Amino acid sequence: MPLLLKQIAPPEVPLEADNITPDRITGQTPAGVEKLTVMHGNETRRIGDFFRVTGQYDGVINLQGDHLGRVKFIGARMSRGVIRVDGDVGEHLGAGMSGGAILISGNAADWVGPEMSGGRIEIRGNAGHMTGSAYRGADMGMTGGEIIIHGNARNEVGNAMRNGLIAIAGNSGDFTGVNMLAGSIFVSGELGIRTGAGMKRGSVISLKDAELLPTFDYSCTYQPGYLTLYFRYLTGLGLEIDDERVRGPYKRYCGDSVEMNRGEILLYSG
Amino acid sequence: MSGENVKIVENATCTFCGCVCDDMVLTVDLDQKRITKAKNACILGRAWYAEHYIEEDAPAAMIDGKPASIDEAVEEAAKTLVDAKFPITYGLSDTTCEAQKQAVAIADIIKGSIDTTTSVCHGPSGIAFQGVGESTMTLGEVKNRADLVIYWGGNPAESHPRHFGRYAVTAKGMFTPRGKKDRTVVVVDVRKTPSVPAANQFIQVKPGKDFELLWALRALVKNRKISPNIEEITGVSLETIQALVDKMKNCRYGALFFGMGLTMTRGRHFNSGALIALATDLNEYTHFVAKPVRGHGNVTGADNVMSWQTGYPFGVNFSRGFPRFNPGEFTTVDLLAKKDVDAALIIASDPASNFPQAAIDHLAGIPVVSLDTKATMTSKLAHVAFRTATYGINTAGTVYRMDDVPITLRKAFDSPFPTDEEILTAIKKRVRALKFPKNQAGDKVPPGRASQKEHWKH
Amino acid sequence: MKLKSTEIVDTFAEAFKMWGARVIITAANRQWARAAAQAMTGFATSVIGCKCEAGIESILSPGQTPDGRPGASVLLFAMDKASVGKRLLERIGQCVMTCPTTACFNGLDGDNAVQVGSQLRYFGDGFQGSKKLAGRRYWRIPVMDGEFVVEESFHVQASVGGGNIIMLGTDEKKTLAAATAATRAMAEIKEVILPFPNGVVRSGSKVGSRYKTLPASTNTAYCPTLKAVTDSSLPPDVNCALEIVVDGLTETAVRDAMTAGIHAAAKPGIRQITAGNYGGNLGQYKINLHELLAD
Amino acid sequence: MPETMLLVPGRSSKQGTSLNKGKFEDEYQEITSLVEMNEEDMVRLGFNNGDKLRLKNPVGETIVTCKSKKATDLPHGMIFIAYGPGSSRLMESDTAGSGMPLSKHLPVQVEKIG
Amino acid sequence: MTECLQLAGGKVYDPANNIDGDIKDIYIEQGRIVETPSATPRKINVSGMAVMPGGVDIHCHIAGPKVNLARKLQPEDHRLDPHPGTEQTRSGVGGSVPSTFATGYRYATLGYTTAMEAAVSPIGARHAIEEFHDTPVIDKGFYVLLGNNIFLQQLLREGRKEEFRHAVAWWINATKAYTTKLVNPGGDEPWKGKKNSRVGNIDEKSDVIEVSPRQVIDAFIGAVNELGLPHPPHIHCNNLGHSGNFDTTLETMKTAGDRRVHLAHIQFHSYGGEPGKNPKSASRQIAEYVNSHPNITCDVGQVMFGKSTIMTADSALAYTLRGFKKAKWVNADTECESGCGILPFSYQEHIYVHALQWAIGLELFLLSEDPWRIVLSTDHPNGGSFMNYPKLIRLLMDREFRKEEIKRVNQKAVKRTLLNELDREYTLNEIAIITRAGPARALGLKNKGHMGPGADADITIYDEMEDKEAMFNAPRYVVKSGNLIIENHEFRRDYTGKFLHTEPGYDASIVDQVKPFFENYYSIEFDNYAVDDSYLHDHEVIASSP
Repeated sequence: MPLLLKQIAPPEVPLEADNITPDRITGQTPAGVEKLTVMHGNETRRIGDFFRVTGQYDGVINLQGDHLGRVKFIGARMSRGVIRVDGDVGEHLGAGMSGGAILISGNAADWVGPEMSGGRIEIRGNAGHMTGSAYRGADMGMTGGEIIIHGNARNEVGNAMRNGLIAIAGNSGDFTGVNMLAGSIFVSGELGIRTGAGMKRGSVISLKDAELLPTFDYSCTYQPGYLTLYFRYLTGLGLEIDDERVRGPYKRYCGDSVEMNRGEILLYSG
Repeated sequence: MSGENVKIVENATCTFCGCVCDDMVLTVDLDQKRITKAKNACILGRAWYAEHYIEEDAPAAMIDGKPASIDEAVEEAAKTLVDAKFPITYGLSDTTCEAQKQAVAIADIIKGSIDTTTSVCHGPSGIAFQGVGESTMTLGEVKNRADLVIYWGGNPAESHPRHFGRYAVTAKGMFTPRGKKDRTVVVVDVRKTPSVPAANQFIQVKPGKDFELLWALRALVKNRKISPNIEEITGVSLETIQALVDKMKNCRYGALFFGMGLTMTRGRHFNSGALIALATDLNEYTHFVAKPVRGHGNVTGADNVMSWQTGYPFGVNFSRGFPRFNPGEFTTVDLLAKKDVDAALIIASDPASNFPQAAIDHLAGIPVVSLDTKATMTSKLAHVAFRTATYGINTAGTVYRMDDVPITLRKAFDSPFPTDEEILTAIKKRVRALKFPKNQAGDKVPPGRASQKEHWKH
Repeated sequence: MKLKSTEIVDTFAEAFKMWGARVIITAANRQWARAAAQAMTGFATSVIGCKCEAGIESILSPGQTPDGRPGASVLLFAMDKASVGKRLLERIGQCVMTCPTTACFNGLDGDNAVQVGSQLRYFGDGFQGSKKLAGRRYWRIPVMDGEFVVEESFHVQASVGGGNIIMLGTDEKKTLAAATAATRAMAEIKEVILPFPNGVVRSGSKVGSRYKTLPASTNTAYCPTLKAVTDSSLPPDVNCALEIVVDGLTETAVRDAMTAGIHAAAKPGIRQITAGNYGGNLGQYKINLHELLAD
Repeated sequence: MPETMLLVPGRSSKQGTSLNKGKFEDEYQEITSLVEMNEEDMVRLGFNNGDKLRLKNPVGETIVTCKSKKATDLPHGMIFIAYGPGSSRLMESDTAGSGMPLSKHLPVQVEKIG
Repeated sequence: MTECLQLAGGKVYDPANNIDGDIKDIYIEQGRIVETPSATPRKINVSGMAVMPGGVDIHCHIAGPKVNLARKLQPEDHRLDPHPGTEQTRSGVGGSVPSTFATGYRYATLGYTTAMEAAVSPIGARHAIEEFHDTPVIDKGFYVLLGNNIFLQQLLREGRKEEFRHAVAWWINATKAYTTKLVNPGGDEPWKGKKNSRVGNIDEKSDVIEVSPRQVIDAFIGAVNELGLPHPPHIHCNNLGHSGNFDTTLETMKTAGDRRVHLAHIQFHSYGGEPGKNPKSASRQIAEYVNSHPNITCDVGQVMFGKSTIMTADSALAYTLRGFKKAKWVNADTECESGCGILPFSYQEHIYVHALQWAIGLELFLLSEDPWRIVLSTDHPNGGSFMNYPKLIRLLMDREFRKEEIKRVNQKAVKRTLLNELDREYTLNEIAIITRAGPARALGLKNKGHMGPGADADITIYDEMEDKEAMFNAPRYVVKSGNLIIENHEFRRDYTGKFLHTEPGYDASIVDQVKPFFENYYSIEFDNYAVDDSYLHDHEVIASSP
């Protein structure tokens, strides 16, 4: 039986709920969980002021409610267990998480999994800007783990990403993979502009054609061996990828030439 | 009688734009309380001074549109702010550093957010700075040394009219004794602005392709390849780009100035970042600097005060009892448009007239405290509205020029209205008293450098 | 005891502890996968002379490989972990990376791993890159037909080498036929390989030699031509003996393979099926033939 | 069919000087609702100086007055307006994690009214 | 609101008054230490605790334009180290470049009550003073950067020594500085004007200014000593960080002859080896020269492993360092005066050069014979944050701890130093000298660094502990100017602290010389340049004695 947090009152201002993680609630009774603090704007409040907590933690926390889109930092720094959210979520979902899984049935706001190092986040709906990215000023974003977005993501997906996997079934915004250091980003839908700007290493794989920066140079059209591994893996996670795209071929562009020039953008060219 | 009681103020500082020219010679008619002449001022500065008059009969404070005493209004403002769970303080570019310091203190005490007009001006350049740094300079270095000056995405002829003459184009300096003759000036823009005639070369880039052009320049500076269809992408031919690269690499001291053509268009901070990175790259070959051409008088001061007090230049939130920074989350347009905030303190700015409509709509629905020298759209919708003295004309204080050089203001004549610093200091004292009723001995830090202490009880 | 007309000698095969790895080779089609696998397992009959023993475990269909392409599974054994690593590096580098369209994956789980891709990557001259997926790292090395994908580390596990059966027949033809039947049956068993040509070895050996420099020499007791001059183990009407050596990832697999081999080899014309041992003093495993048939 | 053009709001000296006079004065209102357009575009679209145009995008709309600009000074398809309430109506509030709403290069539909 | 206090029964370490751990009561009244108070004091029992004067940091970077740029540059560093406010104190952020409030409070929590910002360009003086106003608890002042001032160099070229001295004094008055600072003297012109080149040796004349670094150094040492400033020129020698630079350092010291001079962060200037190759330790040569020349004081600029921020007026150096990682980098040129370079940095145990730098700093401490002339510093935040001081103190006081730490670093580097042979352990009295009494004396601050009657009541009281890092990390009491700021480890009140500056005399007619230069080459008006008295909050002029 999972631990169920049912939203009973909409927050008046954004709620910061970094205590809602398996790490914090392990060993707590529902009443104990209700006593954990949350920040409601500048007020220190309790989880119980906004959620009714029932059930028993068996590895899964389930959040339900219509106003979860105003709840930030769900699953921040979590290292294990599962958080399942029926609804939307606010900013900083799974920020800095190192393990476990987060499943969101609705949409997520900006900063999904910033600077995460492990675990998996799966969003059935759309994600905002800065998915899997670095916070401002930092030179390293996501360093491991997986983010799967079934809808669209917006700008700066994987900004300064150092490792891990991001897969977007829908479109991604501008500057996908900007300043990437390594890792893989798959986009099934349309890419925005300036993909991979400043990337040092890493791969952005697009299942559609796209317009690229003048500093990405075409190398060849081929079928990169490792892609199939990823496609199999992603299919296993419920993403649909048609056979032609699994077979390829792909155009390989190397860049960014203003940087190390060791990154690649692969565009499907079947 | 007008003309009898005249005062001359020398070396006064114009705070209209970020040039912060401090060589004004103001002729002040003390009877009329008007500045009748502003020698050395540009067209904007002349208007700034000429249009400055005191609306004697305007109330210094209003609560819900009705005149109130300053004490009542301070009390009401303090209550409004202390009651809020997520108050935002915004504006601050058109006021002194002394007032800005008080505003940050208030935000700290009430655990709110604080943001300045930087966020909708060169905020993206600030983000870029945090990512790539910047090779930069004070404006006197450009005047003394620069033999190549490039303006990108800005129109100083209209926004900063004395930038050319005083600092960067015709200015004569140590190694540029002949002024314009000793330097090459290039303007890059999407349209032929009134700044173009001042330049030796105009490069017209396709709208929205600044980043691509800057990126191509960076690649060529590093002797890397770029796509052959660069002209098709950017509207600028490869020959032109290569020639500019050669010019940049071979100059003695190059300067890149950039405007909101970069920060306000798609790409935002990456556009600024590309330009800054280009200047950085060029230091491999010669000395090169870059600088955003910043706007309102003391917006740079706001950045500086915020940075030293909180560690961050704008978009700061104190709700957890310490400063946090995150543009897009704690910046004002976002906080308003996402309906996150429940009260606002707006200082010397008019978001109700120039923000996106969604943000204006939320502002209209929450209690607002405003401080401004004139009636604005924001003061009209404010719950508590203060009318304050104009900085640099009716107040002393400190402002920072766009290149971080601090300059002292000289007051030309008195205003019947209190200064921003005075009102904010009073609000700070009241919010502290309301927030920490048991700790009234707490304020051991003297109030900010008192720039003006007289007359605020009228 | 007798199995059909063949006598199963009451003896045991003496097997050794070895370390083994499984390498999954995939390619654009089955021919290229097999070519790489064959090359990789060539000259790998005996640790004595080849430093490792290797063979093709099975041919894999697209559904059975990590990247969904046709493939082959190769097992490679050596006496210690480090040697397995060295041999994999040499053989994957020389036989798989060189072969068009191939990719190369680790086929085992476990706690012990040797580094392969992370060493081979230097062939990429700085242009190599890696991908980490589900906890495993794959190196991508640019080559002339695209890129060679090879997994960073390969697991090795304690294994069993030197399982064997020896068929003693009345003539060469019948003995060869029995050996062939036995190898076919044994190839069906998972987790084992038969390292010798077509699975069969004729030059069985004994420990030691009259020449000081040689550690082993021909197994005189089973050479029919020496019956008259040595203390022979061959019955009078036996004129040909052949051995099948089997290496496996587990003892069970080796036993299963031997059992299958004995059953298939017990044919008319095969007088005895026996096994090689060294008196039980050298190997860690003693696989008794009668026990195999009793199970 | 309304024409889609690229709106570039920016500063101008006149906007700056009129700002000093006051935002509720006619001059500021007038200057911030004046749109400059390439003269050849105007001919093509049948606009005259002083025509009232509606600028519209998914965010909102505003009514402006049209003024011609030499074809060499303003590219085809681009229109310029001084910052002000008019340009605010057309600005989206999303800032893409930057704090800055896109304030220049706004694609807008342009049509004559009246 | 100062209190009348009796600090009763503590072990007093007051080396300036030859008190070394004696049990003694200290009385405080009106912000000063008194023999006997006139009122009944509040008695605080500090028996079993160590009572010391408040710490004095002679060289750090805590305020002004470059510091603020470095702050703005690193949100990622601040984010991980918030500094919450209390009802008494303002909030802020830490990291290697903390916000002003956090800077003041954190110095106080280490028992430091005075800190000197070591490099402010004249045009940025107003900015530094504004930041000081928001830097609580500690007293503070700054050294003004004049070593690359073009006007002053022109006077030197023309041999106008007298006017040079007046102009230096004018600049100190105009900026409200404490003394002069030279950074890479003569090095700005090659950097800014000659495509980022640098000075080789100190006798090389600039082809633009036609003056050599040695001439600049000599002139400043002369002028400042003649002006009688409480602290001599504070010199950051040329060639900082470059292999083989110890020669430049020796030449700089020789230029002083027997005149007073302070060498900043000498650790960074004690490298042997070939230029462009890996450095070696030359700490013995440097320490020997310093030991035998009582006119010289220095601070060490110890490197501590972990995050730091390179922040220096030596722009060329910052650019060189930038070359390693190509990460974010700031260069900021200041017209006619100076410039600066900034880059986030991290010292790592396993890196040869970093370990060598760490070891050289410790060697210098351990080889120095006169603790009064060597001051503890990390050149905050260049060698590491001042928050590392307690650990550094333990490294000096605890041989066993030091040995364990030595094992953790690059051994190739350690082998090239004497570190393993140096068994010296600093005593508490010596620590009191290198962190308080010595720097106060070097600064000419007669009322600081000791606890004799009349001294400023800046006092720190530590629980005596075996682990000296723990001890110096958490004073139980901190008294600043008679105010009990920290009591039982908790902040009890806020306090602004004083601004310290000097007002050397000069001939006012020098203004007629400076002004035309200004009008030609500066971008602000001469009359708006000098910092007026309205910027002074609680301040103290430290007398000059020409």
